[in-house]
Amino acid sequence: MTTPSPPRLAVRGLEVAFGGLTALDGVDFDVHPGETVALIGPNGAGKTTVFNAVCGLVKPRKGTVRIDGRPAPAKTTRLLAAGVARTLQGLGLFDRLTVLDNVRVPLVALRDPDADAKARSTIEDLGLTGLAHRPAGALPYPDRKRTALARALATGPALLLLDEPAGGLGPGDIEDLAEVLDGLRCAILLVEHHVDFVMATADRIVVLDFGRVIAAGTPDEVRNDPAVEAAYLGVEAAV
Amino acid sequence: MDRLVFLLSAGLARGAVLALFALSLVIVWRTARVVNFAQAAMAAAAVYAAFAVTAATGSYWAGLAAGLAAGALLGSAVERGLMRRLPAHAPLPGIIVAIGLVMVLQAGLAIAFGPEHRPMHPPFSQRPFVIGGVPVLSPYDLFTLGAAAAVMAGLALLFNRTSLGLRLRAAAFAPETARLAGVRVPRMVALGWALSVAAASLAALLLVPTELGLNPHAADLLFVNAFAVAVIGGLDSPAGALVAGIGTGLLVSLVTGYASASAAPLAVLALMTLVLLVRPGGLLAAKEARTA
Amino acid sequence: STPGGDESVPGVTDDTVTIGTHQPLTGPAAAGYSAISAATAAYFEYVNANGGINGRDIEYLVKDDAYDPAATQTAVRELVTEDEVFAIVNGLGTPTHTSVLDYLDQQGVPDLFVSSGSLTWNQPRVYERTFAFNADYVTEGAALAQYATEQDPDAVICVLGQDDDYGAGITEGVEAVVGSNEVAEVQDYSVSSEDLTAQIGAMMGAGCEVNVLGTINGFTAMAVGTAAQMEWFPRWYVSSSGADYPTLAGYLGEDLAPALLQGMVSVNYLPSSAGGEWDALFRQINDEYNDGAPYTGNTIFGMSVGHLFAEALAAAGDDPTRESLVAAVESGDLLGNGIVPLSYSADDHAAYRAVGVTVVDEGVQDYAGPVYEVAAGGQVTAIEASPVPLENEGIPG
Amino acid sequence: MSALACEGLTVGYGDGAPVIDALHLDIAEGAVTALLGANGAGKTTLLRALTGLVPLRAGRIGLGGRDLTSMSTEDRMRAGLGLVPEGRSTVVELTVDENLRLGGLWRHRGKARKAAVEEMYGLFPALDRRRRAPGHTLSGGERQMLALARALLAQPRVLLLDEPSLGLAPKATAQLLGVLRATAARTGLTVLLAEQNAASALSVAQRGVVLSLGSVAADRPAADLAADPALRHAYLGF
Amino acid sequence: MRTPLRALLITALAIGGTFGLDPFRNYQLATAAACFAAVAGLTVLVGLTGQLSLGHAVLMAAGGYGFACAASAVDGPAPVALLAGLLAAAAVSGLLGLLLGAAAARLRGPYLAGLTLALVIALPAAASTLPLGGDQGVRAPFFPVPEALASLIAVEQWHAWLAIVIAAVAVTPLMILRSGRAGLRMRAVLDDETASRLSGVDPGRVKTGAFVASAVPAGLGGAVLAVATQQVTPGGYGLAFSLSLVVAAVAGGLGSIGGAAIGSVLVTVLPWAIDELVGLAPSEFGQRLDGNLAVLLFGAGLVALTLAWPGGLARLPRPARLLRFATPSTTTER
Ligand SMILES: Nc1ncnc2c1ncn2[C@@H]1O[C@H](COP(=O)(O)OP(=O)(O)OP(=O)(O)O)[C@@H](O)[C@H]1O
Ligand SMILES: Nc1ncnc2c1ncn2[C@@H]1O[C@H](COP(=O)(O)OP(=O)(O)OP(=O)(O)O)[C@@H](O)[C@H]1O
Ligand SMILES: [Mg+2]
Ligand SMILES: [Mg+2]
Repeated sequence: MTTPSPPRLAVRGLEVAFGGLTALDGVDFDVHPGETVALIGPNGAGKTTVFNAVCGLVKPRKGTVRIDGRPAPAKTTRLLAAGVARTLQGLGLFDRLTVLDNVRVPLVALRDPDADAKARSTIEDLGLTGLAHRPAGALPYPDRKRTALARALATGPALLLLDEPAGGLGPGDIEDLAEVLDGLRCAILLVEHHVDFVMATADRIVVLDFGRVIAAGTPDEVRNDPAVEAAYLGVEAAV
Repeated sequence: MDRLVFLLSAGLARGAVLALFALSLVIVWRTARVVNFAQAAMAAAAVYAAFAVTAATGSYWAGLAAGLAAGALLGSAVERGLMRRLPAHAPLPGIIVAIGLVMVLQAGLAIAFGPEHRPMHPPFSQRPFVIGGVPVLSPYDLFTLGAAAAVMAGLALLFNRTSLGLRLRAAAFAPETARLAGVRVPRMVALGWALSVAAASLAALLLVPTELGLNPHAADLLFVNAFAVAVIGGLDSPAGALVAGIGTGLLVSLVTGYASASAAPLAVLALMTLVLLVRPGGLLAAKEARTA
Repeated sequence: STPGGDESVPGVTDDTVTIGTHQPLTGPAAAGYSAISAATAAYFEYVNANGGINGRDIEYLVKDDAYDPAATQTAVRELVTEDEVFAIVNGLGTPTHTSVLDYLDQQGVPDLFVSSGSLTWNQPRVYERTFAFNADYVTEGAALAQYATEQDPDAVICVLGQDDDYGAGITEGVEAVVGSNEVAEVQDYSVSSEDLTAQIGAMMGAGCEVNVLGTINGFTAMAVGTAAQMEWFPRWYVSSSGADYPTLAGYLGEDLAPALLQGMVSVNYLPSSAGGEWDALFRQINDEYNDGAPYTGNTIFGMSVGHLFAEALAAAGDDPTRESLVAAVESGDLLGNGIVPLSYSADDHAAYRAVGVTVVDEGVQDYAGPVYEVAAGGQVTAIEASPVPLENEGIPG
Repeated sequence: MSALACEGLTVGYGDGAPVIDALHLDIAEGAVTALLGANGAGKTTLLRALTGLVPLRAGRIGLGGRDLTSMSTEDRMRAGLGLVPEGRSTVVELTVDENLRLGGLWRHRGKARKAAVEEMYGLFPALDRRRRAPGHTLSGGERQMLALARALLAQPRVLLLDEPSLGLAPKATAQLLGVLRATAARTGLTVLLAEQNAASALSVAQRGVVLSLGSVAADRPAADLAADPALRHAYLGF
Repeated sequence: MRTPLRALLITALAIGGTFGLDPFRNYQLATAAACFAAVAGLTVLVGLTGQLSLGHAVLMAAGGYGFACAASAVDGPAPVALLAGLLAAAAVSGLLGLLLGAAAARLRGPYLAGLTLALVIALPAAASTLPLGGDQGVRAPFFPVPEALASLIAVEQWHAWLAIVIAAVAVTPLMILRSGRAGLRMRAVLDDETASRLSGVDPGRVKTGAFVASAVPAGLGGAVLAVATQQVTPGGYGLAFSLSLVVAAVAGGLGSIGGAAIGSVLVTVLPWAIDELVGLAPSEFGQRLDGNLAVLLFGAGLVALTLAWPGGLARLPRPARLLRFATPSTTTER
């Protein structure tokens, strides 16, 4: 038997508070190499805050975040070098830069000598080549979403944090997205409200409510969990 | 000890005027998201109006009213005629227009009224009360403090407690959302400018009788110091303007008295650097926005 | 024929002489000083209307520098290279004029009658063509201190000065007379901050009895006014650059000025006595050629400078050259219009080394005391006044 | 009777080709109408043009018989139009409570305004917990709710919603649509609901309008639309 | 590689151009070149990182003082003194830029503007506190025309040459920097700081670096002024001058080096030209118009120009680009 490699991402006892508000209250979960884990929950449950804590954008009150067994870097700017890339819930694109330049930024930041070539091949993979020299801010929404994804993928991260990647996309674009994610080999932590997409994409699902994990398991286990149904899916989950 | 008391009381009166002018900058920042570099020239123009009316009627109070009205008018006219025509979201063209406006106003005033200083007489005695042998505040200083305090309290109430204040703030922060809530944004922005320049004019009106006299540059230094004060206090914070204004007034008075007049700008710079190093958004800054 | 033989002289034609100056016409300093060049120009118009000097009209080009040394550089270079002026006359301000001193020297342009009391202008070995006009600040400070100690040997003497060479010069002069330990309190102010409360409070606290001021007019008024508000009425001894009664009365208000300025001591060297013949002439020129602008010490100053230049030009000969102009000033033959003799010579480019004491009495400022000559080391001796009489209606030639 | 009528609307950006081209549309009163179309079809552009945030190149807009065409945005709002724009349109510098008061400002006064605001807290308990929180601390979904509550406070006659379900959890989406349907039924509110998620929109709407190439490609009862496989395939992707 | 070549070509052209100018115009050209170096630094700073500095005059002054002190201290031949002066100018202004940049990295728009404004106001006080000669300032050595050229050109033209070359040396690296990877980082930080950090770009370091990169050309510009005028005084670097640098950067078109050139010529030559024109008109209006009318007209022109072309003159040929950025996209956030 091989020794088990450490989880790509290990979150233990994470607590985050903003003034009087406890946004995360003892969150534990792992993401293993090659695995896609979805983080779901009602609005304000603390999903984005988990991302922020992993990225060093908020300081946890308690708990640890480990990446490949080592503590996550305290500085957000070091994260990329540690193999972690993230997309933002708002697009967070460099609107005035071209699509190509958007994708070049993280490569340049890592002092990659092949920044240009890698950026070009990444945007080609995502079908953005024709738009390479257009300012990202002026593109149609699905292309902007794709650009954001391309920027996160450009450096070949080992762990990808995606915050609502399907939000605002039409059915066709969501299918494309699922296909792209399917072809990736890195570990993915995914926040998403599009239930069908989540169920189809995730290997495991962690459900947050009021900053606590209320359920975790395979899509089927979670879907039929009454607590999840009450807190998240609601009675009209069918629509 | 006497000297300290004396310097402190002198600094207090100056600080009040400084705070009031800084407040005017805070208002225009809160309602239009710009720093008005023409504030000093506009205030000086309003004081000329006050001067003319006082000269014609012999009444300080008529002049005061005219000055405030002129300031308000000038403020809304500049907003409607110039600032509104500039693209939103880009602060620099507004700054350049303001710099051009300063040249036009100050040269215009110098042409119309000459470069001389015109003495303006205060409505109350400037003879200080002497307490325990130490001259402290004069009746005019008390008037200045009272007027500044009243205006600041009034504006604080307006902004934080009334629905007009809510509309003013919303129009400044998020014009589009405000319009969708039925707020008449252009009117609010013009009103903000009017309020701001009127407050600045009041500050200049209070200041000029204690200085050499009215001239096109009468409020220049006041603006520079008040900008520093507004930054130290936090540009969004009327209370910050008050605290930082009084603090800076005292500091300048003490440094001038104990060290030298020429050290005062260095002291202000040092204070500002210190405050901004600890609190980059000023003393009473709003909480940093969440970034993701 | 071209004047001066084959070589044409810059700024000189058969019927004109073009000269230039730099003055603060705009900006904060304009308030004090923009009247000077207007008065000079009015005097030249008067001369031109009466046939000019040696048949030449004087053209006076006034460039605005807003008291900004960078602007002075541009203005003076334009005057020299574009307008090709014959000389620079009465450039105003120490920091401003310092910035063009070397340039004018390199270009060989006569730099006459600088409008500032800095000692910088009197370096005949270094700046051969630069001449001062004001009595220097050290001289004034020494004379004021001398008069003060003569009036009351035990008086507590203090100084309030501008935070530049003006204040420093006055302080130096005072200290030369009374000793540096004898000055009870030295305060300074910066022109950018119009508030003297702290300084006056400190002087009051130090028990000052005689306040020697190295202040410009506005700050003299402010010092006197601030002290009066504190019910403090010390004796005021003010340098000529900040003691012009009409100007001070403008700041303080005609109603209060006579009382507040009663007894104010100053020094002067120009014919400022009301009712004198120069005074009558200058008032007439001011009415006729200067739109009846307010008649102040600045008017007298500006016209006196004009007169002195006219005199120098006349003395420079029928075909004036830059050399002959400088030689005319250095000759020591110029009379000027002061109440004391001019001290120009080849070794001395200072204008006035003696000053007369003036006192304000019931709203009238006039010579009322001794005339002092101050040597380079600060020794003060009393001399006789020797006013220059008005001749030929004030037109040299 | 039609609540909102558009005649020959033409809208574009800069001097580019029109995004909305000579569009005619009548929205029936008291109903929920779904506005559908692919990404970039011009849904957002149409809604912003109706509110005056994007200028018209041509055409007229009528609201219950009143001509809105030359009115300013704020006057259109006061005439009874409401918009929950795309993206989380809250005033992030103001608190939740202030944002809500702003919404009811010109419609209600004094006590009535307070009561109306409280009613919204009842509808959106997630906001109730965060009354004093500055807008910028809210999560994406919380902001979306705040924007909707603010629009409802003005009690518009016609409410335009631009992808309100974006970023909302399924349960919250369901609740939101429930609130809309109930309000429409109770007060006669007319709703024009632009949605990317056609299936869920059609499930609450009485009518569906499909935008394509700048004009109306279909305008039918919702059930018909949802049932027409050709249309679904061509425009709705489900 | 193309940027240096282009710079070389433009420099050669400019030097050739000095033969067509009289001494006064050459002097104006030298001051415009000094401004150009500073404005180029400023325009890159504001245009690429959005940091508004009102204090670039102080950075110029720092360079000027550094140049004057070092060049006078060196007791060697003129080229050595000149070089030492320039190095000192770059070092002093770069150091000040580093300090300012470190503070600026933490500050948002108007706060940085306030800090730099206070710095400008404090300059005269600093000049009299430090051994820098107070109001009278310090003298910079005079660099006469070299023997070989003495019969060919006047000193103003020689100074114009020096000015052009120094400005070119100051600005060319800025252009290379701007179009390279550093420029990309700067523009990324300007667009979205959080996204930059997630992409591994440290906004603080980028902003500090940009400040230094912008301070050095400004300091060299100050050195140019010291060469042309042989004098460094605090009065010459006051608020009005500092604001005119901002005016030049914005009126020329933010972020554009060509715009910086246009803007510098605008602020150095236009006030003078207006004054000249006004001087031609009969002055029947009395002395109050003197100087003031020119200021008034320049101010009015500035207002009119900004209202007509808020994006600056360099953007004129491409109005379409301007419009795209001016209208906020409807689809910025989801
Ligand atoms: N910087 C902050 N300051 C104050 N409160 C915050 C801050 N960041 C998050 N919160 C609060 O913490 C809670 C969790 O926020 P978070 O953004 O993590 O929610 P979320 O699960 O991502 O929700 P959504 O699905 O709506 O995006 C919310 O109530 C939010 O208002
Ligand atoms: N500010 C703008 N400037 C230029 N073009 C724009 C602007 N906003 C939108 N467009 C263009 O107009 C077209 C319609 O966009 P719109 O946002 O209205 O579509 P939509 O139907 O709302 O799409 P989505 O479903 O993505 O929200 C698109 O091609 C878009 O690129
Ligand atoms: Mg979230
Ligand atoms: Mg849309």
